[in-house]
Amino acid sequence: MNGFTTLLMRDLRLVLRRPGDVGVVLAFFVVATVLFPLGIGPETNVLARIAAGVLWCAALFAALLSLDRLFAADYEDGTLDLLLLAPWPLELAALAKCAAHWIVTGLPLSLLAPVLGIAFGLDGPSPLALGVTLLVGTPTLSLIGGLAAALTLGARKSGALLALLALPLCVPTLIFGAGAIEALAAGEGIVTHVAILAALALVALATTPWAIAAALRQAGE
Amino acid sequence: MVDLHFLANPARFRRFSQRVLPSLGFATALMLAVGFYMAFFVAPADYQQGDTVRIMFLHVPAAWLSMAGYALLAGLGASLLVWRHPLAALMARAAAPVGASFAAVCLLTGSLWGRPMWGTYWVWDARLTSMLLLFFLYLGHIALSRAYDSPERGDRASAILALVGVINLPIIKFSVDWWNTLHQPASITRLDAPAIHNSILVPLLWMAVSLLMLFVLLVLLRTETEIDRRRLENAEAAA
Amino acid sequence: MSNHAAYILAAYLVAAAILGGLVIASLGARNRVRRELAARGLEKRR
Amino acid sequence: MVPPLLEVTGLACRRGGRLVFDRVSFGLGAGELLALTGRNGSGKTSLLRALAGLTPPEAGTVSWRGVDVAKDPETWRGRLAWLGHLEGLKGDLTVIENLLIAERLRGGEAGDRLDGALLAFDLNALAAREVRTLSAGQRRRTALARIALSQAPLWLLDEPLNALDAPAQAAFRTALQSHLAAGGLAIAATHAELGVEGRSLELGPTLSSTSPPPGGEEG
Repeated sequence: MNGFTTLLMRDLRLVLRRPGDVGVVLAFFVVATVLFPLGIGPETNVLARIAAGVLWCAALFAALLSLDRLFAADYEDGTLDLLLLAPWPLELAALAKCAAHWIVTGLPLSLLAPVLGIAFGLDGPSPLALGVTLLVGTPTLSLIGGLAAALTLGARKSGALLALLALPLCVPTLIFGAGAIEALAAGEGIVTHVAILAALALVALATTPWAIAAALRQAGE
Repeated sequence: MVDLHFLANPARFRRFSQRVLPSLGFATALMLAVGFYMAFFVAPADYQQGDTVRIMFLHVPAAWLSMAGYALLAGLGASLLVWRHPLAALMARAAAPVGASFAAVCLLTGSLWGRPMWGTYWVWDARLTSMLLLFFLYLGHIALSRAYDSPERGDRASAILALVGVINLPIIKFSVDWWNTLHQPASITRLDAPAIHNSILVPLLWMAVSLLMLFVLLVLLRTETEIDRRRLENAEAAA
Repeated sequence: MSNHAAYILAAYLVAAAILGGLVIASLGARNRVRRELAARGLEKRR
Repeated sequence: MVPPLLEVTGLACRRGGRLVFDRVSFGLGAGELLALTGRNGSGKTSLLRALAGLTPPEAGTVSWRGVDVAKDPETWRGRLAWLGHLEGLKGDLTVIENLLIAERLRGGEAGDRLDGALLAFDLNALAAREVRTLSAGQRRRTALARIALSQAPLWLLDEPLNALDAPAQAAFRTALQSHLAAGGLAIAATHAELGVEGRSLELGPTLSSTSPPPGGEEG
């Protein structure tokens, strides 16, 4: 078993030891989403109009909420030093950490969102399309959020700072993710949007691991 | 081409900036005074925008400078991370609030232009929205560079952020444009550099140069302060 | 300058306040740091 | 004369504008132990971190068999076993899981050596316990078992005796001696006597004002 898989499996095993942490994130996602009908009113046509945007924003916040601890736990117990000193590229370690984060947040959020979409009055292929856009888009959030988490490692007030750093960088993903559902409602396909989301994910995949590794190295100095 | 490489040394930079700052300050003030005169009394009213075109003389150069400022941050970030230039970190720390201020000027003047032209202070215009996101990127840079007990860590973290940010800026711009064309009826007057006529272009470029001088002045002044502040911190650490 | 003069003036005043304020704050910070350096005998007066 | 396996020349390290140590040079051959001593803040931990490549040094080089380790940091990291003042253990994982995962992260496979390492540090009874339920000394023993398991030629240890009781200290000495006897090297920052034959290097206060900090006056 190589270092990447070891680290990925270790992080997943750590989550399994405390499943409540993931539960809290998913519960936040549901509760935050449910607040919108209460605040805006229950008219189905209004809710269906805003559903994609609301669910995407809530997914973004839920992902960021859980990113705070992504590297902080390793930083505090000294296992980050072991990753820094592992005889394989730190970029792969960064990728493994973000992949683990996506599996325990992005993936369940993508599965949960269509159900909430139905509650918001989305019908036809829209709930499924919403799930697909989240599935393609959330890896980008995990990578960008992972970078923000690495940059704020050991900083004062890291939680709020993390959100300030990550949110502007997540805007393109948000625009095309939520835009896909509107395009669908307007009678266009979602293929273009999903393709652009995938391209954004590839750009993040090609750039963030290096930036995360650089940030972790300087945090270890 | 003047070789500016000698400025990479903080102490030499400090002597250089102390020498040029007074004359640069005087020249900037003069340029701005002439620029204001041109903007108010020389430039004619635009046939479409009326007198509000005079706001463009501030708004457009501020937009240019805030974008150039972020590119500067990225360049300084690269020179810190790759060549470990000690001055780059200090100059980035000095330049970020300047760039953010120009972005704020751009946003506020844009909003004051929008009230008479669009009938509202804020429209989710593609350019304004991109500028708002650029402003947030600046805020993140400033907050990150000051978030650590050790200033060196803040320097390097914000350098990485600036590099990632500069890669993402075109992507953000592209996606905001896309989003804007989907959501906005295209019939409104664009918040844009006006139809270029010399009577408008000359004051616009004049103001751009004046504000560029102000930008340089502020960065030099603040870099000098950062050099002194770092010396002070080092003296305390050594004591 | 007849129409919308208030908005134009406001735009210039806002810009002057932000940029002027930044200049004043920067000068103040420089002088403060210089004074502290001088108090520690680190500033060489020319 | 054969050059020493590990050679450190003119190493200097700066933290927060202050030189923590300067012009540190030594060589270390197979089977040798170097104890780093000195007051708090004299730079023992910083020296270990600079040797490991965690902190880029201000000046100087570290070479292994005559080759600068900065040229191939991954291979160099593979030669190291690291014990910081943080143990590097996951509280939610058991002792065994921690040891197995740490070894795999180093690119190795513990295999049969696991039993030996557990036995050496008397961890058999604790093997299935989650690390967060252990005492400070028990955690330190787990971390030392991780080092003993690693088969790395160079051990870098920061205060290895911390929180260890007398039997555990004895176990550490035995492990260290057999590592050295097998031709391994070890560098340990320590306040206490290690109780193993070796050389020592005392780090003292440096003249922090002799060279200019970044942002300094000299050109």
